[in-house]
Amino acid sequence: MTAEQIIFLIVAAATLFSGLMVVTSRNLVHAALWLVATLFGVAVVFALLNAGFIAVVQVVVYIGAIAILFIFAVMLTRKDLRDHAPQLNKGWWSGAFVAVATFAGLVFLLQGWSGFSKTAADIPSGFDAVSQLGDALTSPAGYVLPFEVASVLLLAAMVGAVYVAFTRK
Amino acid sequence: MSTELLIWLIPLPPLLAFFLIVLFTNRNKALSHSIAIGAAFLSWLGAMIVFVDALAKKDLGLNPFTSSIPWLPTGDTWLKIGVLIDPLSATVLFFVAWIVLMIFIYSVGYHNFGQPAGDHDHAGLPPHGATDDGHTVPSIEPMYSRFFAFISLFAFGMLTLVVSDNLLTLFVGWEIMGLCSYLLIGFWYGKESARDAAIKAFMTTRIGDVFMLLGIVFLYSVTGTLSFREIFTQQILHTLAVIPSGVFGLSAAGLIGLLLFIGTIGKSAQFPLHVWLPDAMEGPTPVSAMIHAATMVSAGVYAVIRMFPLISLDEKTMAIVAFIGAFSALFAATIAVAQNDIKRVLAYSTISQLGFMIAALGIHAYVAAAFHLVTHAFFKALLFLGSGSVIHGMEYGVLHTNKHVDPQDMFNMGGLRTKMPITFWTFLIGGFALSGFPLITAGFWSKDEILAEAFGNGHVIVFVTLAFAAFLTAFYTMRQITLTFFGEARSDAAERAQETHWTMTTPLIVLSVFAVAFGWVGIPEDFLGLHLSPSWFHEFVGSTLAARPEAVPFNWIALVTSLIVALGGLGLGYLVYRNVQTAEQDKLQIGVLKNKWYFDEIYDFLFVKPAYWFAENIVYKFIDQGVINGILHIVGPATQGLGSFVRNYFDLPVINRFFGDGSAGVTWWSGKNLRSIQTGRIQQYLILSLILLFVVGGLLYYFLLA
Amino acid sequence: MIPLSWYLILAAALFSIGLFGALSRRNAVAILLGIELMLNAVNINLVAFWRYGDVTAMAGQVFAIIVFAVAAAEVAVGLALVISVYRRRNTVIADELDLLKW
Amino acid sequence: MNFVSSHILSQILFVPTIAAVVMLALPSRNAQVYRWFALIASLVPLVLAVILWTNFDSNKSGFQFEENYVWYEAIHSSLHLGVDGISLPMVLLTTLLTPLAILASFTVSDRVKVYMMLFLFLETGMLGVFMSLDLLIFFVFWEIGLVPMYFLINQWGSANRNYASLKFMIYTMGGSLGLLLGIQMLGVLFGTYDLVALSSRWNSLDPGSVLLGMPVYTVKAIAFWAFVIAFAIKVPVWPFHTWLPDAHTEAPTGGSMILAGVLLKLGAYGFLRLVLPFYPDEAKAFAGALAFLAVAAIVFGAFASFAQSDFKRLVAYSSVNHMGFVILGIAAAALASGTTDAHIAMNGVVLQMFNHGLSAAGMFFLVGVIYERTHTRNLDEFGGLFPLVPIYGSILIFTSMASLGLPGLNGFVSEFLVVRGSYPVLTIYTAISMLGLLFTGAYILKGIKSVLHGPLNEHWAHGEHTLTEMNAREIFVMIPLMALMLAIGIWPAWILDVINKAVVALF
Amino acid sequence: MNFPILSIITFLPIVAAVIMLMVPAQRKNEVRAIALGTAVIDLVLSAWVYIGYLRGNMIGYQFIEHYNWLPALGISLYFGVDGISAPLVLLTGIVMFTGVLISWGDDDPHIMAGIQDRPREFFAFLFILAWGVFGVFVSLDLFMLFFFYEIAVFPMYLLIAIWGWAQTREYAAMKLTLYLFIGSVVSLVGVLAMYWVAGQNTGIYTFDMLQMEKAGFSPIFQYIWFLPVFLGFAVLGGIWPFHNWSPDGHVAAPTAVSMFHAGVLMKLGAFAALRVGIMLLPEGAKQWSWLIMLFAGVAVVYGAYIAFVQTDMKYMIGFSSVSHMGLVMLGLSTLNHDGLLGAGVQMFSHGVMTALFFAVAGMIYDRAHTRQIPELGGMSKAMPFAALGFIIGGLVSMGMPGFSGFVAEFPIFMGVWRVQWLVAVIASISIIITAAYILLVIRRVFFNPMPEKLEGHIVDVTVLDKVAIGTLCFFMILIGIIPSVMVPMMETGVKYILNILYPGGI
Repeated sequence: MTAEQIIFLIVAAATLFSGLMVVTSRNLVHAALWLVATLFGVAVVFALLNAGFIAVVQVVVYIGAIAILFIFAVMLTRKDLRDHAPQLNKGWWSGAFVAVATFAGLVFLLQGWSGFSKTAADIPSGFDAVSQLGDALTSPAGYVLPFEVASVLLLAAMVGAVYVAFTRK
Repeated sequence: MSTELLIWLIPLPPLLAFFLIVLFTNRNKALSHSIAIGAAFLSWLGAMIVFVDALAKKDLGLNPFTSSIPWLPTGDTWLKIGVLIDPLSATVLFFVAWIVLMIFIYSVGYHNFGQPAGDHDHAGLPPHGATDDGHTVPSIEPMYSRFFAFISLFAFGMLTLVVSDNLLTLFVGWEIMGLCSYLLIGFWYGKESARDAAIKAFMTTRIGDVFMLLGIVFLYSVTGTLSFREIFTQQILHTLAVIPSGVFGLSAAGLIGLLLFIGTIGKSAQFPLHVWLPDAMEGPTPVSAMIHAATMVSAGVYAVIRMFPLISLDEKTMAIVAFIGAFSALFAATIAVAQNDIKRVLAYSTISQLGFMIAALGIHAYVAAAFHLVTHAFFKALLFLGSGSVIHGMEYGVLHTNKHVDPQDMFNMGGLRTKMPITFWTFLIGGFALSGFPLITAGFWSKDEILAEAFGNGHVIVFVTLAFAAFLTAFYTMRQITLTFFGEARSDAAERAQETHWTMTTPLIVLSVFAVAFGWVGIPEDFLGLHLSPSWFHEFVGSTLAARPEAVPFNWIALVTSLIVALGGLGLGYLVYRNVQTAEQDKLQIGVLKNKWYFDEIYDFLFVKPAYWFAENIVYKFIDQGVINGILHIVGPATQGLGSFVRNYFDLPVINRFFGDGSAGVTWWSGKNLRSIQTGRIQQYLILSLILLFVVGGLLYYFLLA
Repeated sequence: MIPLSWYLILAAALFSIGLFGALSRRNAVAILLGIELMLNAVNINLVAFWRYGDVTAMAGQVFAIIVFAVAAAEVAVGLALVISVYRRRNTVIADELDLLKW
Repeated sequence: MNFVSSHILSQILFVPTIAAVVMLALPSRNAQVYRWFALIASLVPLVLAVILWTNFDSNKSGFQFEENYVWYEAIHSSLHLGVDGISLPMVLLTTLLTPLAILASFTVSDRVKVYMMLFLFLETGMLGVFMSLDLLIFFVFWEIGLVPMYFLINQWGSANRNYASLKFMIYTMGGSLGLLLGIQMLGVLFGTYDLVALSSRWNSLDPGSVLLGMPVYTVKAIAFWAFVIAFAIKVPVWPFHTWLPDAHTEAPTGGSMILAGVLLKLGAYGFLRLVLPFYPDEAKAFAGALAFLAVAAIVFGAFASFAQSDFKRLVAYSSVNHMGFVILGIAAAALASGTTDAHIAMNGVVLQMFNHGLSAAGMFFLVGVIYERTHTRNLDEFGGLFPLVPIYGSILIFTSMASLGLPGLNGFVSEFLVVRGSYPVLTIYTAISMLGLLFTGAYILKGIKSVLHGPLNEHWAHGEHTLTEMNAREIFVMIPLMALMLAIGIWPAWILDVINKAVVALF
Repeated sequence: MNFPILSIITFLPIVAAVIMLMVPAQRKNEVRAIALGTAVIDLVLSAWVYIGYLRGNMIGYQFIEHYNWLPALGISLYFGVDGISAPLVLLTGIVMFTGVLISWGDDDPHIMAGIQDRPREFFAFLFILAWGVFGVFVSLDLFMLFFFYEIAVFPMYLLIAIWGWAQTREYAAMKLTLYLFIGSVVSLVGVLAMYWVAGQNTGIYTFDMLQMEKAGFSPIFQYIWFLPVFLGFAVLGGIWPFHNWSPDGHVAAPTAVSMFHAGVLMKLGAFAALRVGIMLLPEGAKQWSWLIMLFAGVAVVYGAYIAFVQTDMKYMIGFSSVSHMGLVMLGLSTLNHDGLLGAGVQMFSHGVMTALFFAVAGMIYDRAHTRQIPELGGMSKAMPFAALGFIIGGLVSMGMPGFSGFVAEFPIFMGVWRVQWLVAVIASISIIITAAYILLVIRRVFFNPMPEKLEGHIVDVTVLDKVAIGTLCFFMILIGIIPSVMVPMMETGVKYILNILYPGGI
């Protein structure tokens, strides 16, 4: 059991716990905050995977933007949270069942896979993941097209969001 | 021109005249009757020439004048038609030609040629007379031309019949005369009685004709020929005699003979088809003369004489013939006694006299029958024309007095002896001839020969019957003469009656000559036992037959009988009716006799009415309209019903509603009931789809990978 | 060293948790939160496969990036929808949003 | 001229149709134009038919002037035309009666164009039946003939025309259904529709063999009756005759002339051309039944006619009566085929067809003449018209006598031959048929009596109803008919010779 | 034949439809002009094809065109006509032309004839329909055939539902569409099955029918699949007992659509049933022909009987169509030369005839606003030309010799005789019933006195209508008098089929 493994286990546990809190906590504000925690945990996991850049992006984009956005939304629709009615719908148990079934199914499938418990090779020396990523994202040989599409998607989403949320007087 | 060609030509002039008058000259009366008489004269001329040639030719009987042409193709052979003049036809042709000519001439006067047109005469009604300077005079017949046209056609028919050498053309002439009698009896078709009489005549004779046609067809189909000379050969006659016909055990010859004879019964008005003849008096008198004396009825007898060799083959048939003849002779005579209409008396006497001839044939008295045929033709024509003359005179009187009495009723006459002498004397001659006044009249010789034959050949019943009939004949003839000419006039019309036009009297005179003289050609060879020259007539006509019949030996009883009946009848008639003034005084007005033994009524009840009823109710109303159309009319509704049944009880409910809309309905219903799982909640959809995914995935995994 | 399996299980668990949230929460916003978790789980997988596969092939990271973008877009639009729905119907309870019902 | 002589039949056949089509294009408001055009157009075939008659060599056996054109080779049917001694008189009759009927219809004033066109089409239909040597073509023309007649009755008929026309059409079509099926069967069996080929092969069938799962004689018997019924309805034979009085009574004058004059002959012609050659054995076997029906037609026809009070109906029923003799003769010929009796009977049959064509057409025309003037056909409403219309009266009597079968006129010759031919083989039937002959006289005289004779019905004498004499046109219609009646009556050989030779060759 | 005439014929209508849809809606006359022009061109071209085939050596398929469409699945645009489809192409051209003429629409307010309401869409849909019909007739590729088949079916729904007779149009349109789609789905399954099995047998997966004919399906396979395939298509042919959509559809549809529907669409079903069912599955056809003959025989008499009692003109015609299509099916079921020949000719003949019927019925309805026969009368005076047309049509439908109906029906009956004479006898009853009701209708509608409430409302038909009627009558009479203008080429097609049916000769 190396230190790395211990760290992973702790982080994973925290992440999962906070994730559970996200879907269970009555108070949405708390749920949003627990989400932040979860995302942070995921960011750490990225880091553990030697994906620094992704981790950073995770922190910046998710925690910095999305989570905050959530909190705003919660605030805006706050009135419903005044009462402490159950936050789970009547069919929650079936949802739970499906979730568990999904987990079980995934694990079952995965453990049947040959490369399930393979270990990582070392990162070659002098390998710069970030620049590689940059190249990949921008070079025509790479993924510039999906990248652009994604950006267009973002733009469309922004416009759409504005339009949808726009209040007609 | 050869005699044969001449024979061909004899019938044609009247036919020509008929067409000429009908098509062109029917407006012009004078022209019409000139054409008609001219035609009749030509035929007469031809006939005389032929007759002379016939006399000149020796053993004419064996090889007569004959020529024929193919007329009808029948399979591989042809049916030939042609002309034949043998002694019999020559003789008949002789009197026919004479009488026809006479009647034609007579008709001119009878139809008041030269008189003014009537004031209110209608075509189809007898002329009513015209007013001429104050008082009424007879007016001319409106359909004058038409009369001559018809009567010419009639003459054509008769001549065709006489000269023809086969049954077919004989039948043609026969039928044409039937038509003409229809047309002429119904000449005054305005009169209901005339119209009915015409139809009655046509239909009654047609009954006979139909049977005759059958006989002809039978004969033709057995022998394959209709020509007399070919039939009357030995072997054909023999075959006919031996072939059984399968009817009443008659031989073929017998049946054919019977059928042909039925035709004669119709034509010659023998019992039981006699009923038409008296009614036929509705026609103009010349027509009566034409029909009853000269032509039509004689045609019937002629046909039988013609077919004698065939008919005489079967004794059964002969018996029937004899019976019919004798019965008719007596039966008609009884009726004639009670008639008051001058023409009707003659009509019945005709039936009776024809009965004599038929009876004669029935007892193989071939020559006698032929002889009586000829003599009777002459004196009966004379009598009819005479009666016509009387009636005409009466009508004249009627018109003058303007008192309407029936000009034909003998009880309105009387004393005409002085008023119309020529008519009287000629009528007297005719009457005596009819009653067989001894020695001088032709009637005596012929009738006497018949009686002699009957007695001589031992046909006692026939003899007695005929004798009695002869007595009655003499009686009613004298009754007629007495009532008409003797005594005092019984009506103003009779007072005013006057002698008729020369066109009418001349024929009377001519005929009266024959009525007397023609008898002399037939005086039996051994009359009264003295050996005179052989009877020319017997020699001549007898030679027609292959086996010339032997003359019956002289016999006093027969002679005496005929003397008694003739003279007795005449005398009795005069004595009884000398003083009779009115019909009431007439003892013989017996209902059953006056009403002709009620035959008209019986036939009407037995045949006529049932025929109408059957035709209308059974055949038309029941069979056609009821049954057949009834069945047909079911079809339409049936189709309709079947169609709508299929549509309403199968197509719409089963196919349309059940299968068509039904399936759709099921779909709709199931959809309606399944919609409840559509909550519209996205999360439930998701859950469901995932579950489904798992299930499907699991299955796939299980079946494919594992 | 940590075997790949750990990451994958972690991701699976996180995904399931998110799924549960998406399926079971009444509040629309909360559903979106669940979806975020699922997205993150995906990202973990992506990066993990990059790391344990050929490192020089950057597909894993690139798609992670794209997922970020998609997530952002999704959140933006989703929240906008929630808000506008809230404006219209004055609720964000998913159960009551059954316009899909026929 | 060479063309004319080589295609004479097809010209006779199609000239009327072509004329009708031309007529369709004829732009004129004036009815007279159409009348005369139609008349002239219908005279052309008559002229050609006369040429045909003169060029016809009666000594040659078999068909002459044959023409053969491709028509429907897929089912081996060709437009095969030809005439022999039996069909020639029929062709002559048709071509003669059509112009007369058209001439008789000059008084039609309603839709003259269509009327005349229908007549011309009708002529083609009828001629086609008589000329065709191909079974299918025969059927084609057979059916085509119905349509114009249907519309003639239905459009120009009198009060009850709808019923009558429908009855006529459906009845005849229903009858020809069997014919159709029979024809199909023959075609299926032998793959040809050529009459000559068919009759030979059909008769050379081995009687033991099996057709359509049935023994041959059964099949033949069925087919025989199918044919017979079709033709019997057309003739019409009792008890299939009830369409005829209705149709005749309602049809316009010209229509009934053609109907009685020619259309009825189609049926009888079918018997001669198809039934006897195809089914000699069956015909012989069933001749008794046929003769029975024939006698029934003769007797009942006469009685029914006698019972009529409608002049036209009376004449119509007389057709039933007269055609009965045709059937009687056919039955006899079937029974005695090959013998002289058969030949004589056949001569009678064909001649009787021709004669009835003349006399019936004449009678119907005369009825039409008086109907046009008085607008009634009820015999009780006439009476004593002779003095008013002497010419009409004479012509009526003449024609009546012809149809009554008076010797010296045409009717007698044929009836004599028929009776002569059938007497030896069908003695009893012939004897009974004499009863019909007797009543023929009865109804004819009844007609004459109540129209011409009797007390004058003053209604027609003066006033606006005054009866007018036949005009020149009407007389002209009658002249050819009467001339032929007389000609045949006095000298039948000119036509009978042709018939006879053909008959001897055929039966 | 390098000039792609068939594809032009086929695709011209759809092109025209698109163009029309671009024209502003209120420019009605321009739209009509375009429609008419297209129709004329198509008519001319199809006539050209017909004559070209007739003039040519008349063997097998002519005017072949072949373009890849989806080679991976062996689907291609493969066009060509044989002796049977060429007349049907011509028929489609004729009906299209006359249909356009009939629905030209007379703006005379009190006639309201033709299509007044949204002619642009109407003609567009009509032409899409025509596109599909042409496609089916010329396709030699099974997939394409099916594709066009569906295309032909779907516009009917809109045409009926929008322009149909207000009272029953929704019902009828839905019913029709469901029937036809269910039918086609059933046959689609069969088609796919054939595709696979043919692929397995031969190794090449293709929809090319000429290939599939040689695929050598096992008898048991044919025995199983023939019935679904044949009946699936035959539903559109109105085969009993799946006929019920058609009378309702006819009644509800607007005139031109009824013409198309009865005139062409039903032939589509029969044609597809022949081409796919019989020609690809000959053994199955032999196995099942008795059933088809039974259905058809029933249909013939049954339709006639029902038509006899209809009081609605269009229903009457509709059921008579059932009866006459029954004759087509009867001919097909005989599987012999005469029967198939007759069926082919009958397809053409009935197409023209029933188109004429519906045209005239529509004209009458437009003027009298009723189709109830008892309420009509005296039309012959008001519209003589239409009356003439209807009468000629009537004569055709009662199989009167001298008209195309006889030329068609006679061989059919002969064919039936060869197989089962009893059916021929029974079926022939329909002829007489047909005659009865046709005559009655003609009399009541055209010659009875006109009801006074119609007096003065009935104006004569327009020139365009007359042209349409004339065209239709022309073909009926032409074929009736000179069968050889059509029969020989039909025969070539029939011979081709017979070779498939009886490779060893009969």
